[in-house]
Amino acid sequence: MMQALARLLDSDLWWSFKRSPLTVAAAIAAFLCIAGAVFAPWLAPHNPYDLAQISLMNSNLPPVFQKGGSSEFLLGTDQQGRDILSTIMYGSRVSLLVAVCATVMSMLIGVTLGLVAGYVGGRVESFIMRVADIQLSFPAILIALLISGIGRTVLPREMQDQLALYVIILSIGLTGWVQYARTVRGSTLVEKNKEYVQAARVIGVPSFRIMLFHVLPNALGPVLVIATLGVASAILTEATLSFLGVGMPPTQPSLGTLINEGQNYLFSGEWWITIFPGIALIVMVISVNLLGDWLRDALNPKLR
Amino acid sequence: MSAFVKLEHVSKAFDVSPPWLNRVLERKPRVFLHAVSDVSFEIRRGETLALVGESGCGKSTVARLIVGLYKATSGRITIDGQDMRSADDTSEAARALRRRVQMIFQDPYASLNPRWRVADIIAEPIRTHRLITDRAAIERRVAELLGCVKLTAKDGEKYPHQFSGGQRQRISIARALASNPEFLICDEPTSALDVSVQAQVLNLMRDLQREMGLTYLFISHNLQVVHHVSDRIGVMYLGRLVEIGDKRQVFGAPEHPYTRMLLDAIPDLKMTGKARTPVAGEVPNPLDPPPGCAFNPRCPRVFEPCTRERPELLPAHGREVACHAVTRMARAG
Amino acid sequence: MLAFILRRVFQAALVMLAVALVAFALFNYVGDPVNLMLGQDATPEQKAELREALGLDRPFYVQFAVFVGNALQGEFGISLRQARPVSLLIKERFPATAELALTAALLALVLGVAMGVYTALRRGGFLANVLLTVSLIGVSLPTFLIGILLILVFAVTLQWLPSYGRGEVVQLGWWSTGFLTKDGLRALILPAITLSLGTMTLIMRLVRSEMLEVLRTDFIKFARARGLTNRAIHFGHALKNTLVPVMTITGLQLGGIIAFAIVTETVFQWPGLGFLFIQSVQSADIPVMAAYLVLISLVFVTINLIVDLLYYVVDPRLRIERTTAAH
Amino acid sequence: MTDFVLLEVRDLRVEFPTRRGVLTAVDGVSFTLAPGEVLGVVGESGAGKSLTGAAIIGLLEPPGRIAGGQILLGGERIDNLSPEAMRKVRGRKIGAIFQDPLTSLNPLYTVGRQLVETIQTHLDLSAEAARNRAVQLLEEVGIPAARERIDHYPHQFSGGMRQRVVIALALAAEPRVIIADEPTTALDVSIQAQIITLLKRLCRDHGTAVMLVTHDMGVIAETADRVAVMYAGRVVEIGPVAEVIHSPKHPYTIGLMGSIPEFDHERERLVQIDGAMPRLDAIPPGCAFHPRCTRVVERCREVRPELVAVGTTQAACWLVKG
Repeated sequence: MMQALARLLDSDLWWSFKRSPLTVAAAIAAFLCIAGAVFAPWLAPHNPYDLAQISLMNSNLPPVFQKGGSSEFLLGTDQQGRDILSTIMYGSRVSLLVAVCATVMSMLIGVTLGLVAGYVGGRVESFIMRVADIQLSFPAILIALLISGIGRTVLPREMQDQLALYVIILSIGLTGWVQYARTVRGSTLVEKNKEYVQAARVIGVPSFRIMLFHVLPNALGPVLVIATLGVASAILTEATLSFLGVGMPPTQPSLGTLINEGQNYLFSGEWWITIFPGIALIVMVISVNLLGDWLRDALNPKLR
Repeated sequence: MSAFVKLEHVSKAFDVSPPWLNRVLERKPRVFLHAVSDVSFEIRRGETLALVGESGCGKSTVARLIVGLYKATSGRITIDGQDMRSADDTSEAARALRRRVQMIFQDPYASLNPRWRVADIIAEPIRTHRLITDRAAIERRVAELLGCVKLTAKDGEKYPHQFSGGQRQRISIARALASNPEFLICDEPTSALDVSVQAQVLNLMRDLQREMGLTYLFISHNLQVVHHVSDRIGVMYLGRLVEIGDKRQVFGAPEHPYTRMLLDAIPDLKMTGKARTPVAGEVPNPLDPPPGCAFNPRCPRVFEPCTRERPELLPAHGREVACHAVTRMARAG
Repeated sequence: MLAFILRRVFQAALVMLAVALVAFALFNYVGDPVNLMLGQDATPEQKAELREALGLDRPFYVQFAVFVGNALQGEFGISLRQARPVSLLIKERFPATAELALTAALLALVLGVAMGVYTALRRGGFLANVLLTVSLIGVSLPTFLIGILLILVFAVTLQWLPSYGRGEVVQLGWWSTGFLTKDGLRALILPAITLSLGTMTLIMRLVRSEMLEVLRTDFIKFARARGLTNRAIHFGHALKNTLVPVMTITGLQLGGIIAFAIVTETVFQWPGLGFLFIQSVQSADIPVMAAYLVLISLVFVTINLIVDLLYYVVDPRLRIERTTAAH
Repeated sequence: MTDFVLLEVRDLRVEFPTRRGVLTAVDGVSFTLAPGEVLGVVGESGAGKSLTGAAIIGLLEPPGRIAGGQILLGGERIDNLSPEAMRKVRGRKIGAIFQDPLTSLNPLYTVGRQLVETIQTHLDLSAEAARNRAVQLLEEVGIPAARERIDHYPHQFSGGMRQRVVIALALAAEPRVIIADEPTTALDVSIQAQIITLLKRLCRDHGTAVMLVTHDMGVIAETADRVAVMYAGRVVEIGPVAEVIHSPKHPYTIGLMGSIPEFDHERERLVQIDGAMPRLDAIPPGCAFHPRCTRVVERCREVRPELVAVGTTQAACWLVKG
């Protein structure tokens, strides 16, 4: 363990990390966002979904630095008197949950299909890649819209809110696999022809073991990068869907839902209801994107 | 001594046809790349046979056919009397045969999995074939193998990128030796190495052959290296064997015009003032080889039958040659 | 060449057929159209009658054939929500989306490529770093938030530009254009910027990374060694080689613009197809959804086809068969 | 031949700043090149021979940089020229040929376009005159049916033919010096001989001097007039080619010559130099070769030897007495 830590601290990766203040800042921001989201029930000053805690008396309070603001509600309150900071933390929790689950789902599908396509080749490969091409020519958001649209029609109305989380994870997860599949297939094709794989075949190692223990670990670098950037883009997709009213319902709001709800108050001057969740979203996505960018450059041997 | 490895009329063609729709619309036929055509030779136990030729002549394909990375289109490959085709399946006999034949690759940087520790790389054949199951015993065996290639047991803890090219190639050799093989196929094992390091690897290979009685098939484009390591030499051109025989015969008194040209094209290190005679022309497109003898467009001794009829590999002057001019002379003499 | 085009066209047709199948399945099986049209309290007789009238009792493939036949003529039935023919709705809304998407695509393409080239050539320079940082924000900002922020700044606070709608439009036959009035152009500014920003930054980052890759190649090094001017190297040699891989992704991104038009149109209440679509998704207006899907797919497939053909024009390696190469 | 110096490199030093400190890849390299002379620069990978060439034509890849020394062309310094002035030197006064003919040409333009472009960059010729010159150049490098093939794309040429095109491009503006970096390494033996013969003929005809960078002693032996042997960023031996090959002075050169397998006398084992060239971040103190040297003495470990003249050659070794 100590040895592994020592190796990490001595590695090029850690060195390039330390050297880029922007990346360090992004890592800290991402850590704060994630911690705030994951531990929202313990960290948030209020529980905005506990009816006993909210009062209409406190509705539409501006943030603390504006006239009329209260130090109890640092970022103000919404029209129902809920603390914006707390709703943001709870909302991030939903956003993050959806994004991570959808990314993991895309990754599992994509990596498996990519690995199989690259290693097996032939008709299997043509078929998988053809499907990927077609899928790629349709923007993820459209497919996600369609899936959640279908879900909306098929599911009984009373179940829609309950199942919204699963429908949205499914619709984002199903649209994201192509990039993984293409990348993994690409690196599998490269790795497959490398002599260490041929050496394993000469030794007589079975194909699935070669795929799993030789090819896969060497194809995972770019997957890590895509997954990081994928979380960011899944957060965005979810927010967009929720904003369009086909994502998370108001009873279980994500950041996108919050922004959508707050938007109606933008013109009447209560800008904080929509802007603060917006900022939280931006900070979260930018920091994750920055980490992904850094990871890509750090893992790209050509740039060193 | 009887033949340990035997190839009989082995051919390998790759289908490189344009897609179906193009063939239909543009009336193009199916296209096959004949990488290896009708190659037959034998290797005796304990000897080194070298295959030489320029890139694209099919020498590496032969190597891959023998270890089973490719399946031959036609012909038969036997090792110690056992048909290599049985190596397709996962039978016990096939596994046993795989264990006895190992390969050393060209690129020391690509032939070791960068994410594995050296000890795990070397232990892989042992674990795959379940030669030893006891962990401590595997460890001892790996240490012993590392010693064989002049590395230390501690080197096993490191990753491949911590070694130089020559050291990596020695690790490859250790891995190949791990399953106690009898036959090693070496595909350009030193062409990616610097000269001084090449000498280390060649010396090591020779020592190992002496100690373990290994049989080598050595593939290289470097004629000096081939001359140094081999007992017998086969020269390939466009997928075919054009001359094969004892090293002193083939390189000392080459018969096939192509062999002669190759030897003439070697830079003269001793600087005897003899200018090197460049071979005219280039290797023809293998998809569309010239009729008759494939070498005829570049051959200075070309005469009528060469463009018409493919010469057979026939014995002449103590070796086998596929050349109309040579066989005619031999018959006349 | 012919085989290449034929194969592409065939693939495009296959994709369209698949989309039609999805649309058809949506149309016929997702949410029973009879129930949707008649409501919950219709009698079984009424239902059966309508079922027969709609041809729903016929076998699957006949229904599908009829659907495709209708779709080819632009017939997608009646909107459930608005009770008007879908084709009419689409005809009304199409010009708005087309003008918005075209403007945004042009903006994204021209500025994206220009900034990408600039940041690649001036790697590490001040302005290049600024552009890169801004581009990261562009990639990280969701389209709808960009729209909201622009509205907040330019419409609500500064009151320079309208916050919603197309403004004044001029009718040219059935096509309504906003390009010809000052009001229409003003209304176009914010939505076009909103829609193009994400794509623009993506194209910029892509061009930059591809260009950096090309600048590292041997032939660029050899061009430098021959003393060619930077101009010739950057714009003659590097840019053309950069654009080959960039083309595919750019084609896909332009498709993305149409998808994100849904979002932009929602934010700006832009009376286009996307807005129509999102309303139909929210109210499960299946015929409109199906029609939109088919139409948008047609646009995507056409863009991809054009990109593929462009490849053929740009890259001689595709044009000239390798096998004919002599020595 | 040696009384006029065309290219002079004095005490050249090339550095690469990295996270573990500054690496010195070329360290105090000096040599001269006379008009029409072929200087072979030989050494194993990582010896700094290619970087020396890149430094001369001003194409070191960042973060690599010239950290010391001077490069003079016809008596004038070129290492401190502005980028624009240096660009005019490249191609016009110093040409270059790289290892891989497959990647040296832009795949999207015809060979003719690339030639005409290069000619017109340096010479004041009309489009038609430039094209005629391009055809002439292709004929000169032995491309059959040049008038027709000029409009072909690089992928329509074979490897050997492409390297001929590359040579034509390098010679397009009649430079006085050519830096040829492993020009034959990617080619087959038979093609290699053709290219070497061509290069020698062209340089003799045009009076062009060549700095031939290679790891192949054989190529040096038949091509070069003089040879510089490099090890770990330094020249360890330099002199007339026959002298260096037949009676090498430096233990590294001796080992290198002995490790090449030969036809005429069969040996059971080759002479081997144990170990490997040190990495740039771990160059030993004193003589960089001392850990691998069989004749090492105390002083080798501490003090770095400088080049000393022995007859017509110079070697950097404490055992060599001037």
